[in-house]
Amino acid sequence: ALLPATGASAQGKLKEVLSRGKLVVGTGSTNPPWHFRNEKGELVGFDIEIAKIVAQGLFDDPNKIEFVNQASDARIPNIVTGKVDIACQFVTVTAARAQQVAFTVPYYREGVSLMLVAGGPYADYAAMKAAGSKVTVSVLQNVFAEKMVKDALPEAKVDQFESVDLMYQALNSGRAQAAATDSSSLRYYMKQNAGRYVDSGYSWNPQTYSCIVKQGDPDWLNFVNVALRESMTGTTFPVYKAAYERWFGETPPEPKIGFPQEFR
Amino acid sequence: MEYSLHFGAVWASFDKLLSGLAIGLGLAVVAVAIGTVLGLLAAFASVGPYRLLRWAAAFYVSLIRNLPLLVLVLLAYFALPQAGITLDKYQSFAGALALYSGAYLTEVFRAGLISVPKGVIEAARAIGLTRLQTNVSVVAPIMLRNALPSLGNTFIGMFKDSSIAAAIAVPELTFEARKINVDTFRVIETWTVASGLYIAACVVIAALLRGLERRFPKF
Amino acid sequence: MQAFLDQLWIARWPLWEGLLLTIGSAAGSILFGTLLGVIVGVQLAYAPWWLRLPFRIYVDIMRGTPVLVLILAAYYIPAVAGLSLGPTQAGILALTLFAGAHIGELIRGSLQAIQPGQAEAGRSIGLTFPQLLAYVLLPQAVRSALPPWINTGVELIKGSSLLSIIGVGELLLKTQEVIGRNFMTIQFYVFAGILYLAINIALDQLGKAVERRVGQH
Amino acid sequence: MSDKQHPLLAIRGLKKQFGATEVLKGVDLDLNKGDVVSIIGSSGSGKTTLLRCVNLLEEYQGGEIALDGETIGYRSGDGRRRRLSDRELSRQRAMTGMVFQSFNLFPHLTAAGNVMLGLRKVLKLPKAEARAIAENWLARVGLAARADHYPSQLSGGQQQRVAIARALAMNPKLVLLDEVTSALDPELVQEVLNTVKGIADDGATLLIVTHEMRFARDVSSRVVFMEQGRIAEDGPPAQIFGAPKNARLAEFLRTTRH
Amino acid sequence: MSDKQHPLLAIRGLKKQFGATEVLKGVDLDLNKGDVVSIIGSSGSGKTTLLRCVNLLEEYQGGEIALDGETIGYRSGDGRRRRLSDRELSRQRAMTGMVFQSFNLFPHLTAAGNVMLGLRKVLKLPKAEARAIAENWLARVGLAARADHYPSQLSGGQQQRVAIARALAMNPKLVLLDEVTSALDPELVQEVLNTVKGIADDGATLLIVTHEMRFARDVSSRVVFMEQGRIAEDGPPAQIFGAPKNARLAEFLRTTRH
Ligand SMILES: Nc1ncnc2c1ncn2[C@@H]1O[C@H](COP(=O)(O)OP(=O)(O)OP(=O)(O)O)[C@@H](O)[C@H]1O
Ligand SMILES: Nc1ncnc2c1ncn2[C@@H]1O[C@H](COP(=O)(O)OP(=O)(O)OP(=O)(O)O)[C@@H](O)[C@H]1O
Ligand SMILES: [Mg+2]
Ligand SMILES: [Mg+2]
Repeated sequence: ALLPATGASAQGKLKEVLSRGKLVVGTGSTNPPWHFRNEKGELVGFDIEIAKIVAQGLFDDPNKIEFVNQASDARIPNIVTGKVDIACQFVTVTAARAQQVAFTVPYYREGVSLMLVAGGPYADYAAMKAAGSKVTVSVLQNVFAEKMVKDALPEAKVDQFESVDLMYQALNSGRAQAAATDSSSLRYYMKQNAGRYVDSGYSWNPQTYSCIVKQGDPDWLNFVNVALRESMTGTTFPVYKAAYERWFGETPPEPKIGFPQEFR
Repeated sequence: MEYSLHFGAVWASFDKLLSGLAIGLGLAVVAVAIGTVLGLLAAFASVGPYRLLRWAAAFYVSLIRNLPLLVLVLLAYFALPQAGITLDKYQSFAGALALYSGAYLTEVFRAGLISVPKGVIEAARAIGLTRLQTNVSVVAPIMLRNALPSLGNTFIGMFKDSSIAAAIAVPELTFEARKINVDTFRVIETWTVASGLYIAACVVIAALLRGLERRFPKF
Repeated sequence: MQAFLDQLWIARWPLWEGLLLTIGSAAGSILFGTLLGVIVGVQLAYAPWWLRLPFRIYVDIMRGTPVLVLILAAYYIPAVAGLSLGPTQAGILALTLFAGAHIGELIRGSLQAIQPGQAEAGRSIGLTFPQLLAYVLLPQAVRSALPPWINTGVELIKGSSLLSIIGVGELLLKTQEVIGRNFMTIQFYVFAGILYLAINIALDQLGKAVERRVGQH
Repeated sequence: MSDKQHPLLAIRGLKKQFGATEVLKGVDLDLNKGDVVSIIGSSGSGKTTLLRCVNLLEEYQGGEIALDGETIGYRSGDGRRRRLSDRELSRQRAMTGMVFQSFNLFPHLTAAGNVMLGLRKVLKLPKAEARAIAENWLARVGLAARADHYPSQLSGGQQQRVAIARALAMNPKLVLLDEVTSALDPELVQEVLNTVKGIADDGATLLIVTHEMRFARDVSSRVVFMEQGRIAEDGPPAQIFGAPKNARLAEFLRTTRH
Repeated sequence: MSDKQHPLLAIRGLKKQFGATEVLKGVDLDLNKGDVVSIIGSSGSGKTTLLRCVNLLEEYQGGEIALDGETIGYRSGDGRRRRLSDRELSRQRAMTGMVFQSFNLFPHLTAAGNVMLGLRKVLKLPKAEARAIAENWLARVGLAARADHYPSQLSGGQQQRVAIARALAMNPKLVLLDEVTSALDPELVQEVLNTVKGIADDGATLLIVTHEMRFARDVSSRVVFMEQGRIAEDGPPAQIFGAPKNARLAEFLRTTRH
């Protein structure tokens, strides 16, 4: 069944956004270090900085943004139905999703890690693997979640939760012996709760994060790509670098001068 | 550009949705069964002669009925282990829903009890039935007949509330639907099918309950 | 405990905003839902079957669908049809449709519980049907519908917690944002539960007070 | 039956059925201004139904009712008869007043509020004037002191008198009374009957269904005996009670106490 | 009053108050086996309350009731009187049968089920035997064909006859009847009165509250007139109705129709 298109302006998204004077960005508010509210109630995190890079490119002002709060399962529908101009919410790039939305260039590559309670029954990845089906792992709800855990721990039981805090809570209340999720999130959490948790020392399942926009508007997609790529390789690199250091506690590799590395 | 509906991805996981529906129904049945016992006890307590029991029943009802079920479920799953009681996710959800439905059913049964004519109770005492026998043989059946329609509504409500179990990873219908969403992002299609299943189940339950009601003698 | 109180103090304004939005969206939807419900109830009670049928279907679909699903539908389906609603508007629309069905059903019940003699007495002094409704039937229906109406209000307060799913910054989402930052899961859920309890008990008491005032005769 | 050209109420060949059962099988009845007519008859003979047809609370299948020369309830044209609109029916209903067996007072309004509702909404009188008329009528039925009481605060007899005031305050051309005392305790019956008698003496036109034979005899200018959906006998009280011609009427009077 | 040493029912100085108002002010009454005693008196004089005290449905503040020599309702020791336990009260209640003005049939049980409940739960009879007794009693009140009907499917008179069968099937020493016809339509009164008369003729001991004077006269071996919580006159029907000594009784009989 065909339904009428929405919000598609005749002159294209780029002109629409420019004439509106602000960028509408879809993201979440409960997942540090990606997107969450700080103690002042402001939306902060790496995804937020990425959105600000785009706004800076549009208006020369990183703050001309209206954030639309959305749950994970609202990311693609909100793009498809035109509720937001762009979504930056740790969207994992997959070919299936690329059939429905357009992915921008990636801005981070993630892996999955296992976090354990310090001094708990299992010391590291090897001990857990040996324990077989006695281990329960808590993860975020996802169709791939079960398979992802089984790739690392083939016999473990899997419990899925709809938010990160519940996933961690399962670990704290002894419902699960390990939590498996994005390495970046785990690292951030362990830093906030120093000494209480340990990393299992095993990471796997690489995945790429991009922003998403609506299909069928090459000018808009190109604009966002330019803005993001130049922040990782060109004139605006210091902004990207500052955000990276702030949220991941590491320094990203400097772009090499000379032959552009993306064509190497 | 157009948004076109594709149900293919949803049909591919239809068996998951069906098993989710069955789990939701099963949880609702168990919870309402336990809740019925709780509700009966609390309802008789609330019209009985003992002030302390009346007070306890009123407290139970107003505490539980005014809390969002989600909070109860989260507490049963995450806080009870800290008190040394560890139930699995099915048990703790069924327990929370039982507690919740018990509070609603208390009100249903209490209304039913109040509608039992006083004269009928006296007639039972007059032929020599004890208080307990009167409650069991005379009051309870009349009350149940009066309460049957509301009982059905409560059951349907509890079945719908089983969707909250998704929060603690019980794989019922809503949980499965949201999983499909995360995968395919076919939100409209998924919810159309899921809500169709909910409505169909509710219609069937309502029809069964009406049938049950008809089979009860009219009085 | 001290750590919790510190965090609570830091989060006081967001939580306060969330509380206001919870109350506001529930109040808005009970207001619109009541207007809708009166129309629905009158149709269900008095309309000929062909006019009654669409209202019956509306009520049965709303009552058979979890509120969560209604909320998602209200957020996305108008957007697909070319009408983009903000999350708060969509949320209030969903809760209004839900409340309209429930209130419609209870207004129908109350109208039908009025003895037929009342309508006949009203007609025999020459009232037209709209006048009969306005001055004789609805005032009596409203009185007996008041306690379940308050219950619907309580359900809406609880149902508004589901608006967090489409990103409405009501109490539960604000609570989850705080938990997302400091991971004090149980403490803040219990705290939110107490707030919900307080609102609902206040609403309950309000209902009882109103009932006492209007229920005298 | 009537000796005037233009009776106030003229019922001609009235037929009414509920589903398949015919309840009124062709009733003819005339009332002139100032008449007080009582209808008596056994249970189920159609007395209430007749009154309800006159007050347009029931649809009827055949015959015609004319009030003060105006045909009411239906309009006929091109060979078909059609029920009038809600608005038209309401206007015509306001020309008759009806008092019901079960009072049917509006429980959410005071005694005065009950009487004022029609005055304000139907006759569109200003509030002060409606209030004055209501108080006047409540005084005439002996309830001046109860104007601001709610129905639940009044005895059955008082409630019925409020209902009478409510009907009469609209200044109807004709008042219909359906067993106005049969839901009352015996002690309260007399106060209501006295009120009705007072109204009759004041010259109102009344059509009364009653089981109180003594009352029918005292108050009526004419008595009508109904039997199985028809008028079986019609005459002055002295004839009906003293020398009934119809065998069933004689039988009815014998089995009725009082 | 009684001419035997050991009356079946002996009420001595019975006092009962509701809150501050004294409703029974010292009632003495004896019944022998086979007596049929009617209590008459104006509304509010305490007749119903007296019956309810005898059936232990009300607590009372003074006096004593003995049934077949056993003091019922209370136990006294070391100067204090204490209400008996629920179980004891139930056992004693089973010795009397009571028929209520408003029938009070169990709506969820058939006619036979109503009669059988006490037989099964109180007398612990096996099902088949209880059923046989129930059918026998239903036949005696003329309802053999209605054993499997629910109360809602029976007329008022039939319901009241089931209630009578329910009370009598327990084989009580004494049957209490409280205005058993006053909730019935006039046509149905006679069938119930005939049933009671049949039972009286079969030798049951009955204590009857009634407003049907003709019936009281026909059926009773003694009539008791109550006035303001006391027994004002007690004697054979001929004396009570023919030559009342008490002035209030004379007045009462004059104002009562029939
Ligand atoms: N709404 C109805 N539907 C079907 N039958 C009806 C309805 N109303 C009345 N009837 C039947 O119409 C007949 C006449 O009824 P009506 O109430 O006019 O009698 P009545 O003379 O007023 O009797 P009563 O003295 O008992 O009030 C009865 O047989 C009754 O059962
Ligand atoms: N539960 C009660 N609480 C308070 N007062 C009561 C109660 N039951 C009865 N009474 C009062 O006790 C008095 C006697 O009542 P009772 O019902 O015994 O009278 P009665 O002789 O049976 O009258 P009737 O002929 O009207 O049935 C009345 O004044 C009544 O108002
Ligand atoms: Mg009638
Ligand atoms: Mg009595």
